[in-house]
Amino acid sequence: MKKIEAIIQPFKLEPVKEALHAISVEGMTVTEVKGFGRQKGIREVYRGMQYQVDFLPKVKIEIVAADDKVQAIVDTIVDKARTGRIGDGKIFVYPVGEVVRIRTGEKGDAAL
Amino acid sequence: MKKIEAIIQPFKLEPVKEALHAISVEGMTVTEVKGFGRQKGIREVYRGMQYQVDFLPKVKIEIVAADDKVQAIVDTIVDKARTGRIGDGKIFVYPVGEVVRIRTGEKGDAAL
Amino acid sequence: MKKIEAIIQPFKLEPVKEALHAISVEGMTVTEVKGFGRQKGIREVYRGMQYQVDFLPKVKIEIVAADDKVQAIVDTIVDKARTGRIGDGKIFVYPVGEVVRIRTGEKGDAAL
Amino acid sequence: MNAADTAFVLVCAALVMLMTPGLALFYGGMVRSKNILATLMENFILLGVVGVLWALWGYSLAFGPDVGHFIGNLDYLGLMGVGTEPFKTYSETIPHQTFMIYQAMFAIITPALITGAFAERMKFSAFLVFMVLWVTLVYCPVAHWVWGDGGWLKGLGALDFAGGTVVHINAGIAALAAALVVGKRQGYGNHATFIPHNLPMTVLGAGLLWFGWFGFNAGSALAANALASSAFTSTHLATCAATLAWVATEWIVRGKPTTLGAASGAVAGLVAITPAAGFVGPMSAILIGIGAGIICYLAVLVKPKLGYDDSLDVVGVHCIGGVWGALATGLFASKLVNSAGADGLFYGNPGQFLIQMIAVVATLVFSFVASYILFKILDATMGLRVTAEDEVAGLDITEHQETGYSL
Amino acid sequence: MNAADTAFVLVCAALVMLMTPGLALFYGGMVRSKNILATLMENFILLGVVGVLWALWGYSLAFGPDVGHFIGNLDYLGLMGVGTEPFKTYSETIPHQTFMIYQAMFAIITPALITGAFAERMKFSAFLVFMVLWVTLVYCPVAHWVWGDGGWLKGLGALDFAGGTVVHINAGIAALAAALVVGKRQGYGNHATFIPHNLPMTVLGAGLLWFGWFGFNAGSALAANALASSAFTSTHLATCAATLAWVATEWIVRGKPTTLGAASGAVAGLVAITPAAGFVGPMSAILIGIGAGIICYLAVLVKPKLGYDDSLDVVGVHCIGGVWGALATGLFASKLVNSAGADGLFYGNPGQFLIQMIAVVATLVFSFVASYILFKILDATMGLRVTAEDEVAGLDITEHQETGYSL
Amino acid sequence: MNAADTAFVLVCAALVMLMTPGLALFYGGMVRSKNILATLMENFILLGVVGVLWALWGYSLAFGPDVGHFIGNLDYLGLMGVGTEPFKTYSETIPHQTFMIYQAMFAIITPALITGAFAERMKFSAFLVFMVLWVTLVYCPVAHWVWGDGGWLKGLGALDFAGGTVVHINAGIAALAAALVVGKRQGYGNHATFIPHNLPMTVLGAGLLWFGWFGFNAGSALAANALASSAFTSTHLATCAATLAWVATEWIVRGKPTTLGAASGAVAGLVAITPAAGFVGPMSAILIGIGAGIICYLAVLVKPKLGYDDSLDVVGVHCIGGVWGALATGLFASKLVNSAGADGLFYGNPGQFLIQMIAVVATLVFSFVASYILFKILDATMGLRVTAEDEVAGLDITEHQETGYSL
Ligand SMILES: Nc1ncnc2c1ncn2[C@@H]1O[C@H](COP(=O)(O)OP(=O)(O)O)[C@@H](O)[C@H]1O
Ligand SMILES: Nc1ncnc2c1ncn2[C@@H]1O[C@H](COP(=O)(O)OP(=O)(O)O)[C@@H](O)[C@H]1O
Ligand SMILES: Nc1ncnc2c1ncn2[C@@H]1O[C@H](COP(=O)(O)OP(=O)(O)O)[C@@H](O)[C@H]1O
Repeated sequence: MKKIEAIIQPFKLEPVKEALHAISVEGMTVTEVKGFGRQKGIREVYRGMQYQVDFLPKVKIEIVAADDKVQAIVDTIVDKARTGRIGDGKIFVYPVGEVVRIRTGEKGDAAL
Repeated sequence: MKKIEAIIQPFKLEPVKEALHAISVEGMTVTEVKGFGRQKGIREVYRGMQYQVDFLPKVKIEIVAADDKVQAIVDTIVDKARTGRIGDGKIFVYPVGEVVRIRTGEKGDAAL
Repeated sequence: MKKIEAIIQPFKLEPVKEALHAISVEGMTVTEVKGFGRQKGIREVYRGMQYQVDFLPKVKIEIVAADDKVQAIVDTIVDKARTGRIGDGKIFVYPVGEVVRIRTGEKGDAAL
Repeated sequence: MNAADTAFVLVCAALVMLMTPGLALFYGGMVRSKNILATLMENFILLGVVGVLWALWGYSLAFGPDVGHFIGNLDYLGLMGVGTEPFKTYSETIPHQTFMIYQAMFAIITPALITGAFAERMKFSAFLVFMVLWVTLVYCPVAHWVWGDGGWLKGLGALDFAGGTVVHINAGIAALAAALVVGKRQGYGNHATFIPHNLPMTVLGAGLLWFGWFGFNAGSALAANALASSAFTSTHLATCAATLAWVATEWIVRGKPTTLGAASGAVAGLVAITPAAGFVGPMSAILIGIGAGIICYLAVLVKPKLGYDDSLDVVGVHCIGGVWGALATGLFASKLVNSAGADGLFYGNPGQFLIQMIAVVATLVFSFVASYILFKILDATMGLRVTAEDEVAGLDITEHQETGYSL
Repeated sequence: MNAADTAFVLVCAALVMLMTPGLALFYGGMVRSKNILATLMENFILLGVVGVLWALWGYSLAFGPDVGHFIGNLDYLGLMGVGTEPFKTYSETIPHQTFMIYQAMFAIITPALITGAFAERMKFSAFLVFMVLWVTLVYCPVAHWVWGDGGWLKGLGALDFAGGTVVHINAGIAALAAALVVGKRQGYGNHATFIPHNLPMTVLGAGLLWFGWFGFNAGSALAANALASSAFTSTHLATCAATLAWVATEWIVRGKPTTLGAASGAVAGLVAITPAAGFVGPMSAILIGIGAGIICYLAVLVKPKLGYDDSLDVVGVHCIGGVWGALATGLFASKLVNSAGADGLFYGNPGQFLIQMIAVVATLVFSFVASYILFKILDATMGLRVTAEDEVAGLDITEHQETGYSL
Repeated sequence: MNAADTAFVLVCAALVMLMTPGLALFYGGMVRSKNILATLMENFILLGVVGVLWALWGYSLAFGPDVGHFIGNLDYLGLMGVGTEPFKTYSETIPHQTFMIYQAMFAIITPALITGAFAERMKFSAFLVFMVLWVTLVYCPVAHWVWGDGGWLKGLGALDFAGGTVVHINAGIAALAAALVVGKRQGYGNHATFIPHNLPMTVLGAGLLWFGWFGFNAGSALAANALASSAFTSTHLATCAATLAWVATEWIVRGKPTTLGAASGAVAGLVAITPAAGFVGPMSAILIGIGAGIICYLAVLVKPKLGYDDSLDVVGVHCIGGVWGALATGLFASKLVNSAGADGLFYGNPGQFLIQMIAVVATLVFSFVASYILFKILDATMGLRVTAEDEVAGLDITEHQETGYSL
């Protein structure tokens, strides 16, 4: 099992979710995060004082999936989240040791 | 060392925290997240327009613990977070490479 | 590649970010989290009713970096985030399987 | 008829109308965010419900020609005959309609006060039925007793300038009945935290209440005269003093002065001065305010020990504050301030204090019993509470299919 | 001159002024948080823009000596000659300046209403130019037709107590032109969710609107008399009834009573009673309110099928509500309520209904055509919309370099 | 006595009272969320503190019989003798009590203005002590000088219709003393971002201030007459113009028109027109407003270079805006507008400009020196600032044990 963690543009969440649903990803967890990267930040001005806001709103999607589904999920996200402009985000894949479904106590792939 | 990551119902945070405290888990980090899973979403209506909100509020608990404590922690969470209804959430266990306590610079189990 | 995850005091975010930038860390993702640890919580009082708020606001920084940069990053964070008081937070290091840059599809270290 | 008085009472009616949205915010800030809309809704919808009800039959029951000193008759059903000529019994200088609509605003805010007691768990449908019944069967009679021509408490000489008994004790004790019948919120007194979700909203609400309350109290003179001015002054000073007194008391007792305490103290002061506003001088008003701040804070402090869950302290602030105000009127009232009023105990007339006590007890008993019975009947028939699951999910989504914030 | 009338109209002017911030909040709560400041700004800046424009030339165009029954002349340019003496044509008892500044507040809120139609995508610069032109070329003429001495609709005998045609139909139909020319928001009707970001803000806005509207309607009597009192009463009762009617209808149609529905119903009721307020009795007001609640809810429900994106339902609430109110005035008006008015169809005068229809159609046609042309010209010249990227990022940051919340 | 005037001034007093919660929101929206309650609290508690202080001794010091042209005596201690009869010196048509309570609202908002200067770092206890001393030792004397019968600036012929010197310069320059003595917030001018946490709250605050300010300025006529009407009109137009001017200036200088700029411009306009409202015509008011928008924006822009941390720009908006307004009164005042006033420089009377300068300088010097000394003494004795740790954690939790939001 692997965890796929994607940092994407907030307005891409909906299409990504739909596309993942279409390839029967049935669970994911989403977090609002702020990203710092190559994309330059925003300048805000309050009463003439300028502040550089380096952290931009992003959305983090986390999906734990069986090894054989990882590639399809990564491809789908890349496909749907891409605008081609700096700031599109990244996908990270991590090893997972164990999964438990709280409701039933099931473990491993069955718990996904 | 392992990281235990549990996605649970928000109103279960308090009992889970108490129970973990009781088995002397002394640190954890909590994030408000939104979950998508088998549990069906919420329908909201604004001036007659219906919107399906697929992401439901969940809470993510992260605990990094020594290997020998992992099982007890997982069991405690399952025990306290379960309602038996869809949407109870999941527990994921990940490998951890290193831990550092910022205050002291301590490393490894001593830093937990 | 490794993921460095640091839980720090919110007001330390800015100096940590600057320092990391100085050692050319060019990407990171930040999440507002709540921490529970040795640091004692806050007591709040509403109309005479006392509530113990055990979870304190913290900031989580996540940086995926090539193996050879990990040590420098950890050291920098420890250096900048330390106040020496309980509650300074922790750094966790995790293995990473793969990285993809969504914009270009690049993988591995090139994607960072 | 007098244009100045008409202008004044109309503007005051608008001010009192604003108190209901103000109260909605005051209460709304104190609940958890999953119940914010339900809380606002319970207050806002009462504008509609009681506004219409008042025009159809409520006004007639409260201010129509007396039936047995207990209630008005149905002469004014559908506002028949409520026209532009002054209703001389109540005021010689403003149109009857002006008086009627001004009173409508009182009939709206009173039941709204009760909503604080059962916040975060009441079924919306049961709430609506309860309120229609309560205004008809409890508010209208009590308003008639105290203010209606021929009402028995008025006949007795009870003083209630702007609604200490009719509004605050009445709503406050009904709130106790509500808390007892509806029961505690899940987790109350047992680990769960009920931290207000938006205190700036509560402070804004308190500000609007304070502002609107000038219409409530000064407007009750029904004329733009020295009495209105004096009621205005008393209202302001009592509120100032109560704000300070509540904050000072909690600073001593708990170690910190709180913003919620300041807002609550202000409301407590406004409540307590309501019955007295047109009968007492400014220094008496300050004393009444100090009393209100201290007494209501202590009442709120004691609540957990009494075991009921009056979510937003309607009993502690409105019932106790109202009782204090009504009795204090019997202490501090002075004919020097208002020759049409009476002297209180401190001005040599212990009888007035007694009369005030009778008015207080009568209102407490009648309103509590009637409200309790109403709640019990509704509980047995349609059920008062949402399901436990809905309570956990929050009323906004389960009762109204909406979410308060998407920030 | 009469001090009471002056006091009343000045206070009412302040109340009407407050409606614009109230509207800003009402609208602001319904947009997504990335556009909250842009939405507030569009309303707030109109206070400045139209306030100054009104003093320089707007007032003169609307209320200056008549030119061809269509518009006022430039006699009052820069408020020349608008002094402390009463302008007898409009009121004998208040200073001319009082009348002028009271009217200024109407000229401010009317264009503000339109902003709801193009929320979340309009360029700020184009918005400013449009508003200057629209108030000058559309609002001022229509105000003159209906209220100005010599205006052709006034001459015809059209009744519009406080602005059903001038304000609501006028703004509401301009909103339709806006929605058609500006086009839909990205993703509208296609997966994207436009969930209101802060409904408590909307409820607060509705509360302030309701409060301020007493100044709008009762103040339109221009005196603190029985007529003001009657307009005040009608306003309140229609609003109460509309609140209930909207909520009841959606409860039946969609299964849940919503808070946004209650707030929307209140505004619909306020809109519908505006032209009628000083001409109808309280029971008629309740019926007008019930009609408003039901009709406007259905109008809003039907919008998605018509295919335009009127973001905050200005057409459904203000245009449709205004049309209903203007026609209902032709049904329910009664000389028993206001002898200076006229009888409506239900009081034996079908002619009045016809006149109301003419006023409605004239306003609809003129305002739609003129607004449509204005929008088209601006679209072709300076462009109405922000870029697609800016729309995604939100107008707060791209148009104003600010962020609404950092909680 | 006149009922219309009484009605008007009472309603205006309510409006001015609302300005303090309005200011609380205006300021509150600009601080960081960890200090929102502390900011609201500092304003709200002043209602209580100054309200009571005013009744006990403040009113007497300001408006009691003159002592050496400098201060009132103690005849009205505890409001002794402040009854229902008019205080002929100030107004022949309203009860003395009405005048007193109207003035109370001014005494409350003035110190509240100062709180913007030391926001986010001041100790609550020190704040309270400072305010009691400041109102007693600075506000009351200056009010007496300018408005009190026998006051030396009044004797000199200085014009200050509604408080340009007494309220705005006075508070604004005390704010400078505060910023200098209290010192900068941690991180100020050094990477840290002080992004306003809730600008919609600030816009709402500005809306309420604008609304309440009609009571402040028009009410200062103390009668519902042509003068009130003219002050009302000037107030509105100057504010409209200042809103535009500020936004236009920043659009040119910085490239974007901001919502905070619109709200700030409105307040700057309100400040500047305050001393002039009853003395100038509408076109002069527009010019004063334009000046205010430009000057105050530039003053705010320059602040960082001057090195002090006046957190919410009290100096830039209230001191500079007040100075501009007071001097502009000496330029634009005209006896044609108010025969009881004087002509200004542009109407052929350069002497008036001089007198205005004297009043400005006297207030600046006295208030700065006195405030500076008070702050220094308190700093040395009880300490003005919270600890560095508490400042980082935020005042809400450390000073008041509360949290603003749990959304
Ligand atoms: N090394 C990294 N570790 C963690 N998060 C990263 C890293 N690099 C980028 N990110 C996240 O990805 C987002 C997009 O990165 P950015 O460099 O702006 O664009 P792109 O990836 O398209 O070049 C950032 O805002 C940040 O949240
Ligand atoms: N594969 C997954 N990866 C990440 N998070 C998941 C995954 N599956 C479920 N979750 C999280 O667990 C929550 C509960 O899952 P759900 O399927 O609704 O209920 P249950 O686990 O009880 O069957 C989801 O809301 C989501 O946050
Ligand atoms: N075992 C753990 N797993 C996850 N997070 C932890 C763990 N221990 C501590 N933390 C995080 O680190 C923060 C600081 O820990 P704390 O014990 O208060 O201080 P310190 O690390 O300085 O002793 C906590 O608030 C929590 O967010």
